[in-house]
Amino acid sequence: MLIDKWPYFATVLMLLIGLYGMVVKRNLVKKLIGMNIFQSAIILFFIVYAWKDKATVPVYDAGLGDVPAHYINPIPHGLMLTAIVVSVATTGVALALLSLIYKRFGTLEEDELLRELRTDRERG
Amino acid sequence: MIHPKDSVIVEVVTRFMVPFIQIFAFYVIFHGHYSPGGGFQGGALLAGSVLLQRVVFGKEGSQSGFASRFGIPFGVTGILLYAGTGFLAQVGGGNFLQYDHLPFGLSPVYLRNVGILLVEIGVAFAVMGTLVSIYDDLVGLQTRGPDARMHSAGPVVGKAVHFSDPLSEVRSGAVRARRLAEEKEGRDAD
Amino acid sequence: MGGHFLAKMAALAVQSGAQGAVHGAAQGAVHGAALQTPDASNLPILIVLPLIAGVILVPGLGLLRRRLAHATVVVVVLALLTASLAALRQVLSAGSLHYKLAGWTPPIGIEFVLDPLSAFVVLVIAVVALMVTIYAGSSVRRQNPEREVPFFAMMVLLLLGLCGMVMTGDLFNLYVFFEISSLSAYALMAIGDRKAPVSSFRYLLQGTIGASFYLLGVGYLYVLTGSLNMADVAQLLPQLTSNPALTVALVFMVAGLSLKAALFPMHLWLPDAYTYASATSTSIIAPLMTKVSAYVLIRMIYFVYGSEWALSHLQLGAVIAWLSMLGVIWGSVMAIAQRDPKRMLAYSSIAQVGYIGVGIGTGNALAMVGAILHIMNHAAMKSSLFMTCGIVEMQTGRHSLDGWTGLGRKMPWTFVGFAFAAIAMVGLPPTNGFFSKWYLALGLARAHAWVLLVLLILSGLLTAGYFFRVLERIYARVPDEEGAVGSSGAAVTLRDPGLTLVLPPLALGVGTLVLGLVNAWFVSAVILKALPVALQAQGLGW
Amino acid sequence: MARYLGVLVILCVGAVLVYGGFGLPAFGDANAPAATHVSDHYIEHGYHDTHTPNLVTVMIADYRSFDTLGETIVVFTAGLACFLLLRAERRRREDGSE
Amino acid sequence: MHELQFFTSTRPLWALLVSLLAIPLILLAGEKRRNLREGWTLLAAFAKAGLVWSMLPWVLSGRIAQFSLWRIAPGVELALRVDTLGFVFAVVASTLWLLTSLYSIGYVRGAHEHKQTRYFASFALCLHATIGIAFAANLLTFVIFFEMLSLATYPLVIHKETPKAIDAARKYLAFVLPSGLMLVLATVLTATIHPLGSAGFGALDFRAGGFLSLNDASRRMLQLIFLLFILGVGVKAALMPLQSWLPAAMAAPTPVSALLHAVAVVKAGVFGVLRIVGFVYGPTLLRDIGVWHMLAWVAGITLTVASLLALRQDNLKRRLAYSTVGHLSYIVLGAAILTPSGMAGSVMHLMFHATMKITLFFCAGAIYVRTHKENISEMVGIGRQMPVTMIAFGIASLGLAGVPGVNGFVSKWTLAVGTVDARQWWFLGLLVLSGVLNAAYFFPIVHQAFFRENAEYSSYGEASWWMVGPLAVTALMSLVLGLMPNLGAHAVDLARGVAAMVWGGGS
Repeated sequence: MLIDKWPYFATVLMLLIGLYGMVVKRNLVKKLIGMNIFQSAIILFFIVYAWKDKATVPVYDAGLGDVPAHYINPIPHGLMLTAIVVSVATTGVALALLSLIYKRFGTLEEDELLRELRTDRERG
Repeated sequence: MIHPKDSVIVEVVTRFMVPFIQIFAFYVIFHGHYSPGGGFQGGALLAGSVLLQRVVFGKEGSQSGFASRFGIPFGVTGILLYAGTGFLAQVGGGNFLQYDHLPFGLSPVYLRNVGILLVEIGVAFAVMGTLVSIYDDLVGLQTRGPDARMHSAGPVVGKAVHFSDPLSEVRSGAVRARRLAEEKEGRDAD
Repeated sequence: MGGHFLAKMAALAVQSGAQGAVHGAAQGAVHGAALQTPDASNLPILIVLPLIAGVILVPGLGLLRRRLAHATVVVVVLALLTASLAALRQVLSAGSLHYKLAGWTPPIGIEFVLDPLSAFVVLVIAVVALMVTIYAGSSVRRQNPEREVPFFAMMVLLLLGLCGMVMTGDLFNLYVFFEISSLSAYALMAIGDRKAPVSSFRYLLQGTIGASFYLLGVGYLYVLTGSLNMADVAQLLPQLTSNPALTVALVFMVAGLSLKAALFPMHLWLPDAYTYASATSTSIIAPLMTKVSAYVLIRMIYFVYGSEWALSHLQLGAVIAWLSMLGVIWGSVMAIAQRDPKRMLAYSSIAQVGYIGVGIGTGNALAMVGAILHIMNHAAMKSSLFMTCGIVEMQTGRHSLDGWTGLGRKMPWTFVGFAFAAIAMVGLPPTNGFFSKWYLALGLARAHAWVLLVLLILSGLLTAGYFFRVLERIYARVPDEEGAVGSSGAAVTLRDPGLTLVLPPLALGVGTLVLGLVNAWFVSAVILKALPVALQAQGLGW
Repeated sequence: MARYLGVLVILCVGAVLVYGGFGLPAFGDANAPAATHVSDHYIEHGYHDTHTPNLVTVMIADYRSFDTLGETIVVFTAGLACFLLLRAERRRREDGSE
Repeated sequence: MHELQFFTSTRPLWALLVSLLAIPLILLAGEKRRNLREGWTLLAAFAKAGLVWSMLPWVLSGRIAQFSLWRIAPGVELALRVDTLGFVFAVVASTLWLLTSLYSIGYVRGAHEHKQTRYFASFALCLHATIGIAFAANLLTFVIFFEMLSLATYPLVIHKETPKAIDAARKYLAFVLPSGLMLVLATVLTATIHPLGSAGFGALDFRAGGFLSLNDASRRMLQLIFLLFILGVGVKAALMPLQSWLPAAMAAPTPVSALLHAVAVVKAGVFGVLRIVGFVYGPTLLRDIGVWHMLAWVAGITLTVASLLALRQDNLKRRLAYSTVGHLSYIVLGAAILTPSGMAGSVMHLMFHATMKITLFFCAGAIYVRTHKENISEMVGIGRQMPVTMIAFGIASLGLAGVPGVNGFVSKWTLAVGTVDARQWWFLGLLVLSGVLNAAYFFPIVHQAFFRENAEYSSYGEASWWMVGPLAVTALMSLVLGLMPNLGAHAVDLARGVAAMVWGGGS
């Protein structure tokens, strides 16, 4: 009964890969890439459940009429369009932050940055 | 970025392609009613056409196409179009974004059709302007990259962060001196 | 009379909304239309319209002329305030309002729900926003003038996101607003100290995990119910309570939201972010961001899943309550160890959010009253405290508590609000801090959670541990006379800054006292109505 | 140390997700609630409401248009964020204020 | 005693608010116009005392004024009620505040204290809180003002801002805040087990004879709550082993020690004990759950040990502080043995000890301002130079030792009667013993002051009349009340009234 849900488990795997990148990798860019994979996985999760067997794209066709069984579910596609945009936006902000960080500290290795972060904030 | 006049072929091909990309973008926007597509996709394509110029002719060289200072205003215009449509519907006595109350004197069904078109155009505007402005901001800052000696991060970083070729700047000692000065200033400025 | 007053309110709000939505030719006509039909049923959208208008106007006008940005924000926030006051009034007199966006009835379309709870939280947001806006006018101009316009635009976006989160009745729409507020928060958090971008990036990563977990939960719920409307989902769920997927959805939502709400142990992003961000950003984000996330948590657990299932299932309630209490203790202990005032306040934020978590986890009427009341109370205290920190940094350029010695004499007015807020944090009567703990304690006693009760009471000591230390330093120590070095590098004279900087923290600080004295009104008039039906039936037992 | 903890957390997440998988409907099940409850309404009325064949467009731009407004604002937020973080930074460099 | 009747009046409210209203005026006057500032203080003090005294007839005729401001929490009003016990405390505090403000003017100017504005302001706030405690009609109101008092005293303790003062203040907080939390905890538990008011009484309203009963909760629960209550108020009442903040707090200026650490704060503690014993639990319930001897023994031990410790102090104020600790325990003991005359005795002692102890502190202050001497060993022969001061000192110490003729005797006698009624011979013994100890640590001071020569004092005279006046008045009070205990405030009637209320039920 699990085998008929294989796409779901594919997304789960992808999600875990992304999470691994975010949590374990020490380089901020790699973390960011992980984040993108992670978000894409969730997007795919939605898309997976938009699918109906023996149905076509949700573009109305006079021949098919308005029978729900003939079209796959449009909702997840719409939602994920928004979600994609959101992840794009997030990536944009993240890149802006990264370039700012790189300009100020000359590194994107988390360990070095944390060392910087822990030094006392007092500046006179 | 690639410096102007670096490659004639790239330049010519770009000049040739940009209009087509834009036409296709408009197609995607307006045909969003009938086939996959719509505001975001079209806007992205429009932005793409601009970014292609940015890459090929350099940031300064491509200002004539779409000046950086238009980015945010385009975004604002897009949202204005969208929210304005919604509010117009409200003025027409409906709820926010209730297109069938748009004061255009069409039948509700076509009003919705028009409303969808309007907001899609709004989205396209916003997306195009914003994406371009994001690119400009990122690149704009990158033109004064960090000092080469500070590349403690691995090659991935080098590739990932440098939207432009860092060496092209590290080459000139003047740039480098200015950069060092900025580093210092940057540190005590904040 | 009420209706008339309401009409005026609504008209005002519409007006300011209109300015944004169509400035130009149609404006006159719009005003006409808006003023003729000021309709109470429009109130839910009227809370968000001014902000959308602000999103358009602040950058629009700001790019024309810098100074206009702040003025616009003030107008927008005032409109928001009037709208939310009208909304609260309306809700209390005539009950909840549902606004069908695009005119489609849910679950087909998206709806805005204005019930006592959302009206209350929106009002809190509006008041804090007003105070911070007044404060920001000078502080941004002083700290980073070149960023004035985008900063204020970002502030409006943050408010839009928060209000949208509070108002919307649609799970996915909530996610969208969630991201609006988060993105603007990341950006605002990156302004300030040289290290701010680093902490902000960490915040971004963890915040995205939180939001995505929430989205994942929404996905599960959608797959299980086929609907995205909260009310609809809520009434579809009971058939599915045995389904493992529902449990997973609950777990992911709670995890994601408590990550955004910085509930222990998912607070890791918070201390650095609050410490290095500029005081202005912190004083608007710290009071609102975590609270609104906590509000969403309440929505999900109590209004979508239904508390009796959600809290009893997997002992989730007990888990939340205990972790939050650990957070209270851990946060307070860490706060005691800090030398940097902002960091101290950041840790105390973790502790204070913990109180809300305890209330949510305990889940009887009294505890929930405490939690909801604490959303308001802590918002008032915390933003006052952070604003004071900002003033000190601006006036003296000092980033360490050592620099605060004896400032009470040099800047008397600055620290009045701070003192009040600090006492409220400790939870001494008759400040509002006492009363939110009072209800929490009653709730815990009602639930026979004796250990938590004792811990709750004693946690006040830890708080006192760090706040009285600061107060003593401010008031009872001799100031060091050597010329302080300001952030600009020049020597500064220690004195109170201008009125616009002093007034907001003062008002909020004194507000803690007032809120404490009138808390019973809030509880009986607003919060009791805001509780989910199940808890309302349970009553306070007084 | 921290990274082992991270891996542990990830494994827990994975376990939870797999556990949740048991409760989900089968892939492509045309009778799953997701495929019936609201989406039916969109498919049945979408075209007749708007004369717009592309149901996804109908959904995002009409039924759930407020989401899309939010989406637009999100993009705009990102743009402003970059503006706030980078361009203002550069402007400060140029007029050398502060 | 007539049967009691309730009526609404705003006069308690004004008596409460008058000192609060004075604070902004005091702050506005500021350091520049100090005469105006002290003017406000005195005006407030007069008004307060006047208002409180004006309520005496009501109390004597058994009419109980009450006023409820607004609902502070669901089911609980922020309410004031002038019952006999509250009136006793209020009359003591307000009357002595009047004298103390006169005295402080002389003191702070004589000793050139800094930040006098803050000093007077917090003083007024303290009195506000004290009257609030006295008139609190229910537990929550009581708690609010109790905590407010703790907070308002902090600036006064830390006033000198010397490291010593700062440590003292920290110690003060370290004792008072936890106790406050205990009180809150106890209140929360009480509200939980007794959520609903009964027959015209709110949920937590004080009620003569107590409002808790065995069917509210299990015996163990009630015992626990009682313990928490005693921990809560016991710190201010300086019960051992929680007393050590009091001697430390003597770092404060003398008027503060005089009013707050002999009258307002510490008496607020014992007042709390009386409230809880008589008006929350009630004698019957306490006898049922049988925690009263615990309290009684703590008090008994405290009053003995404190007197012994007092013997070892050379610093005059510290010795007075320990004597205070001892005498507070008299009051607690009187309440704890659960007999009418015991209760009456403690109420009387609450009033009389105040007059005597404040006299002693005034004297200490006068001596300090005049000679900057704080240690007893240095005060040899001082009586020759400051006769009025030392005579007053003598009278007061006689009273505390329980010599007939001074009011201390009356209250102690009643207490003793109470122990006899309760057949508690041990406690009777302890009372007598500590009386002797009192004599042992006071008389040497007086003796060496008068009957031993010392050259170095030839230069000094009396302190300014701002200071000598008040202390003479208080000493005189003690004397007159010793001869005619019922004069003025009808101390005896009031005390018996309280006992009658608690035992006779009544309100």
